[in-house]
Amino acid sequence: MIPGRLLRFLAIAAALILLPIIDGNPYHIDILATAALYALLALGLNIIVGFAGLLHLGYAALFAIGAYTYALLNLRMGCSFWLALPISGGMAGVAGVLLGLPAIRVRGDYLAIVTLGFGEIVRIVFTNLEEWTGGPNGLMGIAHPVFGSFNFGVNSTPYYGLLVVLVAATAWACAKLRGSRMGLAWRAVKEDELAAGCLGIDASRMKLLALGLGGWIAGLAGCVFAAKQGTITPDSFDFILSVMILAMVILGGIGSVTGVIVGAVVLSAAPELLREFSAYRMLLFGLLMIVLMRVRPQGLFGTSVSPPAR
Amino acid sequence: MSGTLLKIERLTKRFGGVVALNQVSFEVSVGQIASLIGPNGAGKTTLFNCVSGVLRPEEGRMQLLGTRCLDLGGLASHEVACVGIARTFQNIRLFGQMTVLENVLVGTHVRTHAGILEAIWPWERRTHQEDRWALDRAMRLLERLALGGVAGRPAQALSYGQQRRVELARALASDPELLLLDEPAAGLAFHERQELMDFLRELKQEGLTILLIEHDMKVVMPVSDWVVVLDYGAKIAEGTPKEIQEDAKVIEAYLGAKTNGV
Amino acid sequence: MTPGELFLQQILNGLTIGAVYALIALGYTMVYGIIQLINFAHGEVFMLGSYMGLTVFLLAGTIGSGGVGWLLLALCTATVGCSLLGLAVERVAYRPLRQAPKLSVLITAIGVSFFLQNAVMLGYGAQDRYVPALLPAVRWGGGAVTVTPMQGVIFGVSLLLMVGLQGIVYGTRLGRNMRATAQDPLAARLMGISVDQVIAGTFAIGSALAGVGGLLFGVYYSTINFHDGYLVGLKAFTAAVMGGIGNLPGAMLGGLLLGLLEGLGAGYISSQWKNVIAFVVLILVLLLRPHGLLGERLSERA
Amino acid sequence: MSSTFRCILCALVLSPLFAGCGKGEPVVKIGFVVPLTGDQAAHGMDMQRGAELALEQAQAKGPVLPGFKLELATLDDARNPAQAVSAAKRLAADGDVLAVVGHLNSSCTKPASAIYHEARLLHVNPVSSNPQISRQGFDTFFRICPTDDLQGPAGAHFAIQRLGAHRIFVLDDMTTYGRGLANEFLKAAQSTGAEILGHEGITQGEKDFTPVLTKIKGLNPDLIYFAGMFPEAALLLKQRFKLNLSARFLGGDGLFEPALIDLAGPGAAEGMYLTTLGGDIRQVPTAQEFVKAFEAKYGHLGAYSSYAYEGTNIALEAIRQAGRKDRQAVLTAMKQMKQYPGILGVHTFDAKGDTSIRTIGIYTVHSGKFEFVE
Repeated sequence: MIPGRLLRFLAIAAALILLPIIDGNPYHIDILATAALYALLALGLNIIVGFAGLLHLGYAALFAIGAYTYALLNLRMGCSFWLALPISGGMAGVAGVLLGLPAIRVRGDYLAIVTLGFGEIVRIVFTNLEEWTGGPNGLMGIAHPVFGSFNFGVNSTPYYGLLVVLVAATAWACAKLRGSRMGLAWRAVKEDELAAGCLGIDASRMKLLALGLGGWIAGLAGCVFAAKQGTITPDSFDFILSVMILAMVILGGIGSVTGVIVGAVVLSAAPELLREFSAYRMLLFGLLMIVLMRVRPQGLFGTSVSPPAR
Repeated sequence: MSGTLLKIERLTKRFGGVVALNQVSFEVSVGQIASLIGPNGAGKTTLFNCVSGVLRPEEGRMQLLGTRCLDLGGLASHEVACVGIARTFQNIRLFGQMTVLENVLVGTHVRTHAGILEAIWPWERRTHQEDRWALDRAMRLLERLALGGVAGRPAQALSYGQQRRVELARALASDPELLLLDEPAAGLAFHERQELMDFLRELKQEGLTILLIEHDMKVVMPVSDWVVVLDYGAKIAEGTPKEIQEDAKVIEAYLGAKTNGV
Repeated sequence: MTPGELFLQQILNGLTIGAVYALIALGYTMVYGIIQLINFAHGEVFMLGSYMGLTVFLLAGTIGSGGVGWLLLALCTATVGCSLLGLAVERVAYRPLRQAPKLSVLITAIGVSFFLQNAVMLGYGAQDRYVPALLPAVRWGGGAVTVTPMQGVIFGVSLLLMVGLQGIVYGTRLGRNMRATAQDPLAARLMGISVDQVIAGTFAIGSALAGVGGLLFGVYYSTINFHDGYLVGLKAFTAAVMGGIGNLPGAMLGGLLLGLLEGLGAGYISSQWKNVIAFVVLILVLLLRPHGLLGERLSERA
Repeated sequence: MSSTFRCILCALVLSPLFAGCGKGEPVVKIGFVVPLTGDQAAHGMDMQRGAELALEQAQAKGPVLPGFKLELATLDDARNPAQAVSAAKRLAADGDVLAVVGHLNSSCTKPASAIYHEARLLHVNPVSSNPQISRQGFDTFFRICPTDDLQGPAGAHFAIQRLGAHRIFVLDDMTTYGRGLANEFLKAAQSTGAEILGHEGITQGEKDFTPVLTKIKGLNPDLIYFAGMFPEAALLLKQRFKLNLSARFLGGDGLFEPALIDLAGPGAAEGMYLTTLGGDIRQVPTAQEFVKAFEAKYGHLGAYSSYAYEGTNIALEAIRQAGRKDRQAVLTAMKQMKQYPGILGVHTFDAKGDTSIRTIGIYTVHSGKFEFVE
């Protein structure tokens, strides 16, 4: 870690920890908790889109699988949150790989539509399998996590703390991964799959690895979301959510770990900030995206990369 | 250290009706520089694509003898690279947006093993050693090819000659047994060609076997130990550089039919 | 109602919605063919087509018997209006990002989609708006199988437009330039083709088609909502990819096929699983033919 | 832009978030959460007008809580459960909020009710009719509309006894409300011996239902029951008419919207029936001046405006009786309030918080207008 970045990393971490203490307003903390949740999702999607270069338009499905895994484990078998966390991550990771098998056989935008298809299929399956998933009514009464004697309850502060820890750990792992041998292999596959193949990199395996890892992180986020909400319904995991997480990754700066986190915070806080404009909220939100892409096409923290000469 | 390293038997490849390779057979001995020459469209690059697993031939066998006898037929391109065959491309395929050093480091992928967990929490001692080895090997190769100064720059920002050398360094980074070079001298200035020939001789000294595709006879003839000539997908001649230069069929294929007496 | 008639009725149902999907899919495919952009805002252009038609009908006040006349006027308004909208969107949002990485333009498209959707919500109000039924609600075809005049109009107009589009693309100078730019923009520019003009033209034509699709959709289903663009846009994009993104006949085939799939899926299996069936078939098609039904295989060679 | 500059930029973007709102003169707020964007925005806005009218009239009669300015804190949940939870937490966090009137869709009311319960905040729900919500055992939850476990059976009895239907096909719009109501109707209809030909869901926002209606035509039922909202219902009616499907049509309270008739097109809605929560607001004597006042101010009377008006008044009454700015006091005042003579009738709330008004109205469409049947 180059000291400069280490300093910045510590500064951000300190600020994030202090916030809930200096400003106890639960509403603000809830926004921060939601922002941290989106940051976690953005980090996961960043591995798939940023590292491996796979345009995934169905990420909400993996998030949903994590959430429903915990909900079902908890409601059917009374499994505790802490045990369910890795299981949800695992399930979503496996689903990411299984959904990926057919997807990696197609290229570019076709992959986008296949993943989009999966996003819709998973959501509709959760809506229709009523006896298991409670159908459109979703699942209710999901237990809040209990840490020793402390029950997380409805207040957002403990979730915020948990999410900050998860985001910090994931960000650190992603930063390490990006510079590692696997990170280089992913970027090679992203740039020229054939050349990477001739250098001994099994492109399909690398892609599946990225999908599995991205799925794992979505699963963790899903598990925390289900615990925080207490009630999950299929329509909160729709295509719009997948697109929003993608927008956070791209807006933050594709491939850049800090950029993706900032992108998530900005895009999840913006609707709340614009809440005063109520009816005009989404209108300004759309405008914000257009302007930001116009000002910084490569994203806030993206490296300004000139397009390869054709 | 003699004997054949690469054995090609009756290799045939068709694209629809076009026969790109027609029953081609030849051998490359260990520690030798063999060249593959022939007019454009003779099937040279197609042969490279078959050997490196990018294309699957309809017929024929390709065997890598050397340390272990292996049939290359069914292998995918990444498996071919793992058994020690590295290649460069006719039109350069570098990872443009990655730095020169990163490009060469990707070459060492085959020789290192660190997975996802290792990358995040490198607890195995072997990983540290391998990382140091890879970085050291990459830097040495860059120095050898006079690319030390541009290690940190994105590959796409380099001159044509430099990019050729980066691709060469990247292929060598995987410490291969057999190196397939697809027109390495194309587009190089005169002095760069001399440096390339010297470098190839150095590699040969170090025991590396090279299979070369090249048009420039001034590069092929002085460097090669053995030359194979392809025309319209078929092998029309094979032999030492001297024999090939006098072979009637080769001249005819290159310069067209000898008109009477001219 | 004998099973045979039931099947025929389902086919008709499928083809009606399929024709609308095809019209919009053409817009997706043309834009993708030219600048490789998945134009998320295209669904909203379709929706605006139906709202432009609504505006014409509102101005017309009580629709007398001259229903057909108003329909023609609405068709022209939607065509011109949407093509202008397409030009404006391309000029403001996409042209400055011509050199930007592909994914950034995708986000801009999403931004435009949010913008247009909410602009219409604020302009026309959030609740569903009623589009007067222009043609008499008579039902052709005796017995069980029924076809309404509006379905006839949809088939006719969409067929006409598809043939017309083929004519433009393969018959006119602009069409030739479009195909050239799609193949290789750099080479096209070297040949003196103003690529910006061609791209603008593509957006204009694609948006006009979507506008007509939107109008027909609005009149046929008689209730329009600012949110319609999202779902139909998603389906039309699926159809465009199924047929082979970038390939015009592919878009038409994909649209009709997806309409049939939904019609038969909902009719014979269950409407809850309708969308799942459509997407499962799409994924199977892409597995067998990775470039869509009519997409050409770009062979990857070293 | 150096990266530190970018950090400052992002901090600026977030800073308004933490600027606490200025503490002007003492304020008491009633939280009001409905969908103001998304496809349910129309209902949301009608309800907002009802609540604002109630507030206006209450203030005209003098301060509800002496020394405090009364405000309506309106928030949008856009029919999205996650946003509903976020809005609920915002209100729970705002000390000035003493009661909440809200959420239209059951999928939003359910998670939000847990948060209001945690915050000991009085939660008056105008119109989410899913029965499960009041079974969560929250003492802060009060609902002024009959629940689906009443509306479903009432519709079933009406269909079978009065209309003599015995071959029924059930459709719903796969939402928490629609599926819940459809299941209740199904249970009741099966227990009274009617034959259920099938139960399917349609996707909200879809327009083309001809395939499923054609399938239904093949089964030739004598009644179709639809639990959902009026946009989809209008389309079902229109396409049913086009396929000249003879079966009668019965719907839930989501259809009770004048726009249904013209959206379905001329004649398509003729002869259809629907159940409503409570009677016809226009016929209810105690609601006359509300209807007049509402239509004078806003013109078109929405389906749920009266419920929002009633809900807001109940919350105001609880605050007035509590007499001081304290949530627990407002809660106890609400529990002691045995009866509340509202415009919908006299409400007495049972242990679970549901109203005693259980009348389910039946309407039909006759020559283009809603007509009250019983």
